[in-house]
Amino acid sequence: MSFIPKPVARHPGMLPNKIGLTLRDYEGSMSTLCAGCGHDSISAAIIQAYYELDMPPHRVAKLSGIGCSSKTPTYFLGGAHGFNSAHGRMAAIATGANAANRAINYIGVSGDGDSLSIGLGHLCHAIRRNLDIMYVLENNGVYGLTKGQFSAATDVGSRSKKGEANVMSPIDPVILALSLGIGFVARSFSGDKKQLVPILKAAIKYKGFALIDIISPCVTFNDHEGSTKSYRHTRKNQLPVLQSDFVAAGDQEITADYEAGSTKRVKLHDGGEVVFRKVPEDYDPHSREKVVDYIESHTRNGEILTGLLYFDESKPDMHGVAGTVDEPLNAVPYEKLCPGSAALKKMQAGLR
Amino acid sequence: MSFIPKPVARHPGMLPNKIGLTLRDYEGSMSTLCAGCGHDSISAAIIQAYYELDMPPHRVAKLSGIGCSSKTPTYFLGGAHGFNSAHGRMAAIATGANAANRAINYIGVSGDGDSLSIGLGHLCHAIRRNLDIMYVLENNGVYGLTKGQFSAATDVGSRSKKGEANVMSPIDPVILALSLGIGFVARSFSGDKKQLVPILKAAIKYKGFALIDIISPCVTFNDHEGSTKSYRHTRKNQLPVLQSDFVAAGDQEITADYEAGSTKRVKLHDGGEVVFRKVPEDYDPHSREKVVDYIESHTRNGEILTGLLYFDESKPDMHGVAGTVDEPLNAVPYEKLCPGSAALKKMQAGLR
Amino acid sequence: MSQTNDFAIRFANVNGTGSASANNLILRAIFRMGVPVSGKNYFPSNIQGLPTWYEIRVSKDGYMGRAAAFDLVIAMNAETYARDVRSVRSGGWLLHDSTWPLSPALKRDDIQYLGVPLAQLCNGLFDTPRDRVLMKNIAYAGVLAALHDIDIKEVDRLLEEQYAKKPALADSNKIALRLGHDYATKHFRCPLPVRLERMNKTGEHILIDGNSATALGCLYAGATVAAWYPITPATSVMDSFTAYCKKFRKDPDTGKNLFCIVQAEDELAAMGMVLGASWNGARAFTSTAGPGVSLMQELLGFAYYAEIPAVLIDVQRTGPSTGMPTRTQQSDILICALASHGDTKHIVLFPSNPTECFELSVAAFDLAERFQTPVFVLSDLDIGMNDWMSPELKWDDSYRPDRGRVMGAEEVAKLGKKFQRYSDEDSEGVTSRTLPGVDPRAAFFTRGSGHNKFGVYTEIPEEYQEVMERLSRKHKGAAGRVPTPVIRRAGGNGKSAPARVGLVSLGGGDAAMNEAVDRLAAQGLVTDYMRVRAYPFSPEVEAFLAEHEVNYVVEQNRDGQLRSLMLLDTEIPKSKLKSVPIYSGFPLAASEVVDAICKLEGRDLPAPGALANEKDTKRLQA
Amino acid sequence: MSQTNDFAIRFANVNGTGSASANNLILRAIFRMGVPVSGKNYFPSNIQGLPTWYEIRVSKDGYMGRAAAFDLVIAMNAETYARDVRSVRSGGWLLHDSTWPLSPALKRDDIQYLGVPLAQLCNGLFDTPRDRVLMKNIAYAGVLAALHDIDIKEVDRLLEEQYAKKPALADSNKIALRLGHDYATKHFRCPLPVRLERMNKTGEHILIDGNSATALGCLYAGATVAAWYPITPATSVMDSFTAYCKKFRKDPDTGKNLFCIVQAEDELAAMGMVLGASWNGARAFTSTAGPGVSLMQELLGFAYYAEIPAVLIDVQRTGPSTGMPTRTQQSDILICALASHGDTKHIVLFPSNPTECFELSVAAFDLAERFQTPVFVLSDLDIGMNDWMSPELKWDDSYRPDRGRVMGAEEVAKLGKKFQRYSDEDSEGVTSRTLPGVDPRAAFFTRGSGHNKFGVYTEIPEEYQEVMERLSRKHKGAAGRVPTPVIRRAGGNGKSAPARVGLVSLGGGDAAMNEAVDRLAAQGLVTDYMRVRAYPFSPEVEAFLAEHEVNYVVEQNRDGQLRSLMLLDTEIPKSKLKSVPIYSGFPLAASEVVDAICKLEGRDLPAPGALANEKDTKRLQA
Ligand SMILES: Cc1ncc(C[n+]2csc(CCOP(=O)(O)OP(=O)(O)O)c2C)c(N)n1
Ligand SMILES: Cc1ncc(C[n+]2csc(CCOP(=O)(O)OP(=O)(O)O)c2C)c(N)n1
Ligand code: SF4
Ligand code: SF4
Ligand SMILES: [Mg+2]
Ligand SMILES: [Mg+2]
Repeated sequence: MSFIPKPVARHPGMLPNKIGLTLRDYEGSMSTLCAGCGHDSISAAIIQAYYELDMPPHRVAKLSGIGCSSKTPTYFLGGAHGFNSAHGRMAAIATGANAANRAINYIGVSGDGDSLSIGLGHLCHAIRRNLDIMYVLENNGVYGLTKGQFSAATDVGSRSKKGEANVMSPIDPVILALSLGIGFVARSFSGDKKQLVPILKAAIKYKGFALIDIISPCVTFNDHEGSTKSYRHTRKNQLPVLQSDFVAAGDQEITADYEAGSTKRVKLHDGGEVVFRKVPEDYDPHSREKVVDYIESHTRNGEILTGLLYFDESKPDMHGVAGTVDEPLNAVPYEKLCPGSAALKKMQAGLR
Repeated sequence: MSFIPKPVARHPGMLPNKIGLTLRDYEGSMSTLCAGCGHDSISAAIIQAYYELDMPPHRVAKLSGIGCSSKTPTYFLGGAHGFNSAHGRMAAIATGANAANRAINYIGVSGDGDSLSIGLGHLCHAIRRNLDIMYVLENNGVYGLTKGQFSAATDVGSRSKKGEANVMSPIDPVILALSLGIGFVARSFSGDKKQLVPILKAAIKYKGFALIDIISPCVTFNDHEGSTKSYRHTRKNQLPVLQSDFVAAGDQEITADYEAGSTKRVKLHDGGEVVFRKVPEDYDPHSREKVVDYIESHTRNGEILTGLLYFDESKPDMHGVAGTVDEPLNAVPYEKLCPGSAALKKMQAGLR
Repeated sequence: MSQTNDFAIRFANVNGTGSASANNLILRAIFRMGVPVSGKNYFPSNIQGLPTWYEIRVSKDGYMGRAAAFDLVIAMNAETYARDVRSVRSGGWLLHDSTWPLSPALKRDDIQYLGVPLAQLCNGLFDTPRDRVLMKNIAYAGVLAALHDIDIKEVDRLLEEQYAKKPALADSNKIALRLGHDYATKHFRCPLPVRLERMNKTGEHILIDGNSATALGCLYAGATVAAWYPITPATSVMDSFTAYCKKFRKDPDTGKNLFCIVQAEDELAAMGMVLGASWNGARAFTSTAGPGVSLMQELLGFAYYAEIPAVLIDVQRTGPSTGMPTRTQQSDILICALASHGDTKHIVLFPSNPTECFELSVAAFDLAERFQTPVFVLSDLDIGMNDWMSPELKWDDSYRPDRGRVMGAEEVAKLGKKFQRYSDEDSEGVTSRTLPGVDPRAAFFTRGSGHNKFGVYTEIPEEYQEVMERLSRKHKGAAGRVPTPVIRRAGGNGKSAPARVGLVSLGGGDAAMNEAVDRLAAQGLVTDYMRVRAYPFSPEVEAFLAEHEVNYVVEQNRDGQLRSLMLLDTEIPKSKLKSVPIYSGFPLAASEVVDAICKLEGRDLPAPGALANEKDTKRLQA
Repeated sequence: MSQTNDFAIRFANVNGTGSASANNLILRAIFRMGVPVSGKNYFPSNIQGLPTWYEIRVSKDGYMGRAAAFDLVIAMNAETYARDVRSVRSGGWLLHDSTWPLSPALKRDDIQYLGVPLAQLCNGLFDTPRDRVLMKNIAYAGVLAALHDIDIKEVDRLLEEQYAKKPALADSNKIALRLGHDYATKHFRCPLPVRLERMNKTGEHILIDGNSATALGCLYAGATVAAWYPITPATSVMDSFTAYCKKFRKDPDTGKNLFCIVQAEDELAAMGMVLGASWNGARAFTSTAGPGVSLMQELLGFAYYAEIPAVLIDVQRTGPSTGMPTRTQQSDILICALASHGDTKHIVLFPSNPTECFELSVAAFDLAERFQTPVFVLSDLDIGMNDWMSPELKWDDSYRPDRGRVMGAEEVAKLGKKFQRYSDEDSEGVTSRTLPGVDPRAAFFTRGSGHNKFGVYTEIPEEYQEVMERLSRKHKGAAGRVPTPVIRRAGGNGKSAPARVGLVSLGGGDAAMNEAVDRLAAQGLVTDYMRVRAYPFSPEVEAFLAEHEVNYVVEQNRDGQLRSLMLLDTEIPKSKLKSVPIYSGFPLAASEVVDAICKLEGRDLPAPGALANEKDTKRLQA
């Protein structure tokens, strides 16, 4: 708790959603992050997304690693179970959680240190398994909680607060994920709630691993001149190439402001629809190679391409691949699990 | 030791090289791998490469993780120190070794399990650091030493000995490495010594991280019908698109069999030269994006593109980036390292 | 001296040559003749070409410990001839392939050489090199059948069962078998004095390895999620679990899996997955060996502190580090009992044979959920991968999992306030948990960071310590629920006075220990024997130790790890706890124990060779 | 009762508001007045907005332990007002910002309230919100200068030094300082009884934190490679090491680095890097905290078994798991001493203050190379991150690193045969090693798998055990080389008879322990005191324990981890070793020790408030 005013998402008088909850019911406890931290804006967007999707908070499980970013699950969805795990291990823990109960919704929150250094292996393998989760990577290009070391996401040439320039090639989680065969990958900016909320909604409803790399400036250690993850730099260089909307299953569509011809739409597994607005001529969010090329060419120019960059829901998720029963394993009655004494006796006849 | 005959590289009567050593002087103890294991052929190629480069064996340090592949450093360069480390940790250990002594040559040997599962994070970060090492990934698509589990390199659809088909997307170490900004990446086949030896030589002389992904069939657990890492399958689908030669600094070049026009040559830092023969029209081993596209399009067709696929020696290695002195740190006399009592006294004046 | 149904033989093979199935044939044939038998495999950490040994011990008295002397050795590996010749007991036999002459340097005067031209016989009959190698194995099985008077019909039946779907293969195997059998009958005086005779001591028994039994335990306990990373000697736990699940855990309606087994990217991930799944209310486990336990340390501390159930099967191998991956040891006791940084203590179970692998695995899940904490099952390579004769596994259909204190939606509703994770302590130090997805009022935050009894982050000393002290009480509380030690008193388990000397052991050493107790008694050293089955120690453990003037703690590690825990957790003075470390990497042999105890007791060592007929107490091992 | 030069004050701030530099000003000004002083910081595991406290203890007697009662509290955090008001000792003072009225609920009758309208004063003078917040801090420093009679010139000078390059800033700071000072002088009776008076007890001393001293130790020991992963409270070890290297380790000719510091991707990698570098002959180290130690377990076992030097600085924080990252504890003792699976034992050093952080870090490298094994330096957050008054660090220029038994090319040549890694055991159990790159005959294979004394892979029991037994001897051998305990006998360190009661402690608790010894003596309980400085224990440790009827082992963990090692490694009976666990997360305070010992001894507790003037023995801490 802090007495310095924080940007806590609070829209008083907000109307209840379809399940009778107001935005407030999607909030958590008060943030203890620095005033102005990008992570807080992301929490607000997450609150907004679940609220708009009319999801009961207790049907969501929130997992995270360790870091300022990983603290944020305390600040949203107070009605959901949370698991603030160990540094870098969230993807593995979420894999186990999902293995046990495929019926609830999973959100994983992590930082660039948590995901791209200590947790890199787990992240890559969770993508390979196509774990059904929305993985929110709150990327500030720095280790916030340990006070400002460079992370593996720091761009070459970006300067630390003390003025040192980073020299090592960064790991771009979007490119990495694409090389691992991911089906849903987006990049966004904590300061662009309009872009972010629909992406979150699509990611929540997506069946499989949905990675959202969100530039989320660290006001305390990485928001200065010379940093490429500052508010200024990101605002200046963000290129929101793909604007998408999410239309939930059964919802009325607001088609009003789409320019004809440039719209692409994809139906989700769950019935909802992603509507891409203003897709550039030479862009195809369904072609992995082209997406990679497109992103990299812009990255080379110092531009930060944002939006739902790649989408493909055709691959089965971890359970689809494994052939697990539809009902959550944690709810299967013991009687269905235990073969019983007769089977044991019979089986042992073969052990002589 | 084994009494079943093994393919141990032995060319009796071979002439001594420039430093007076015969091929035999580059051998190690007798292999204990299965007869016909691809890894043994790679060891033979490694022996050949160091022999041809006239390198004193004791100026090489051999490091590995755990696995059948990681055992092989015992079987070559008996005069070099070896470090058979822990599963997945070789890249990290090599980083420390190189930090301490930049003056000797490093070869790291690993398997697909060792590198792409438990050691994935270290591999990625060693690439980012541009550690000066030749990293030999002996890729059999399987965990050999633990008896045949699928690895992260197993292709979708490839079948285990028991007949099960793999369902998870593989990690292609070449694509992954390219996405991390690697400067030297090759793919080859243990059965193609002609292609492999020159690649190894170039990798040994390359300053920076040189990754060679070598398909190396496991005759015991992954050489059957239905496997995409069998001898048969690899022989059938290998597309040796880039044939390269390595001409050591000061050596006579044998230009005889190059077709005019299609040759590309690159000078190494060290004075040697890589000569690419028969480079396809649409291929440029210096353009990262194009290389990725080219590889992926062939991979999609089930073809295994081999050769020195990407080359760029412009990035400084770990020490170049860090600004370390040229002499190996382990050889700096203590007197140069200790600031002494006077400096301590002076410094403490500021602590009052 | 008759050695009917009481002898040991050793097979010296090259790994990767298919000898295992021939050796197993002999084992099973003996078993089917009703004679107690066990088989131990010594294999290299390699796939093909290195020496491997298999030992079969036939014991009418039911001793299952490792035999230390061999009556007959089957020398099929030229590379280890010298060693193998040496391993035959004086007066014993060496069976070798006489296709090639035996070097004179290998000649011993005190043993008999039985040469059979195995290769030559097989080369004549079989075409491919692979077949020749395989059939040579079956041929020596035939020779053994003749030498030891093993019922060849039993072997035939085993072959028929094995190749039920490939009768042609069964036939060619039978031919090879007869080849050896006939040669032996013709050339040697069969049977040898070391021979079989039908008994009826294997009824109601099975042959099984501990890892399969562990897997069955996990299956019957209702585990649905398993996460693992391959490692010797734990791999076959998961191989078996997978096989059993495929057989017993397909949803009858949909054919889909009532289980989810994940081959993780490493052991850190495997433990993470177990925690995620357990947190979510599934029974979940992992199986690993020492290196994996080292890698899981951080998350084990997390589970301890955040109070998440977890079952970890550690099939121990010889440490430290990579050590000898295919040799056995009991050297992960301390790292499991004290896993992770900070103040932590765990529950550890010590099965001693496949039956207990089965039973204690089930118990592990119950304890893990009851105490909301990791529970370790410390098996080892000897128990896990060798062939044990074991009483048939029994299952009580009335068993229902102890899920511990889990509140459902109604119970939370009844609270009338928001659920608090760590506040309603019971007499064992346990508090209630809830599962995700059940009810918004049930939500709480799981964290490895400092928290108070409400589960809320704290840095306030009293709040932090309150939880830590309860955790300590909880660990002590578990002492009342864990499996009690198995105690065998010289005077019977009645009220008689304790012996002067107590023997203490744990795990797979039990078979040899029981034999040692008998042998020591035969030599006049009366001992009581306690096998510890769990940490924290039940009160019975301390009581036993206190009763004896001296306790010899026999364990397969260098540093006396079990004894260390006893020093820390009981009031027994050090002088009463003597360490007997036997940690060669081989399973414990009774003679090692007898020798060590005699030495410590200042007694003469038993005369060599006198061992075989010293067995006058008859015990069938459970 | 005069409290001149003998009092404690506490600052209650909000973190991220820049209060640290104001608090530090006060600390240094007092130090410069020649009065012994120490400062302790209690900060949250968060970057901005949460409560943080800073405590300054002024002690003419040189006691550096945590103060348990506060004479004056500076309450600058509205959120913690209630707690802060409570923390003032009866008769003490509360300084608060009277810009806003204080809630009547916070009123106490037994303390005095000193209201200063700090915000109001500063808002009038400074423009930006940031400046206003910062200057408010300097203003309260001015108030304190007046209240405690701190020489304001000393503060001025400190400001001038700090802003040597920004004189304008120095000036505005001075203005803020005067603002507070003048207000206080005008409105309060200055100075208070709790006040300063110049002494000359800080000459030859410095103010330093343990992590800086550790970094200096590594620098002076000649470490060239460092690998680490950020973690509180170890991060500043590497920050300092980096800064010192930049200053002292630039090659004079080329300006290039005579060091290589790698920020690793995780702790597993960091330890791997240390091993690679040490194997290659560089002095290498890592610094981490508990979670990192857990993650390094596997490679620590590797280093133990393959015998590779390594230095690991563990700056302990409160466990288990993430625990309280910004609180102190001594709870990684067991995991360090026994790190990794299998039979392993390590060398662990326990510095108690910055001087020892410096000296024992150097010793750690010597021991690591001498014994070719990991050596742990167990510091903690209190030692590592707090401000200690410390005698100036001394360096002996004749020091040369003990590189242990490393053979060069000539020595290997003299062998006349291929070098064998583990065969030439010396009296301490150590064998020779060689470095890569030196000579082809020197080559050997480093492995974590079973090996014999030649360094060759083995699965043969005798060969394996031969090496294991030597490793055990080697660990025991280290007992003769590690730093001996520091013993303070009631009767002086001469030949007088030992006291009945022995006090035992380790690490950062030492400051409070020495104070407790004095206080207990003043109450009539005479004790001898031993501070253990290393594991394995030097013979002196056991001798001390044996001499005393009872030994109270005071340690900052729940489970008595040091005592556990004593139970395991000495012959001292349990009854003589009583555990005194004090593990709140705060540094040890003498009163906690006194209370606990009195309770255990069945004595009356000292009357509260009677503490301050019970200090009649005068000791300056080293
Ligand atoms: C095993 C382990 N190592 C190190 C730490 C210390 N640590 C805490 S957070 C953090 C990095 C956080 O960076 P990031 O994930 O980018 O999160 P941010 O704070 O920037 O949001 C580190 C290294 C830890 N908690 N555990
Ligand atoms: C920490 C740890 N986990 C597991 C193992 C067991 N293990 C040994 S080798 C291996 C996999 C080897 O696969 P790969 O690297 O592909 O080598 P290959 O044998 O196929 O050449 C595993 C899992 C181990 N030694 N250490
Ligand atoms: S330190 Fe940076 S990342 Fe952490 S809370 Fe503050 S602004 Fe956010
Ligand atoms: S198991 Fe496979 S990888 Fe291992 S040695 Fe045999 S063939 Fe090679
Ligand atoms: Mg970050
Ligand atoms: Mg492999």
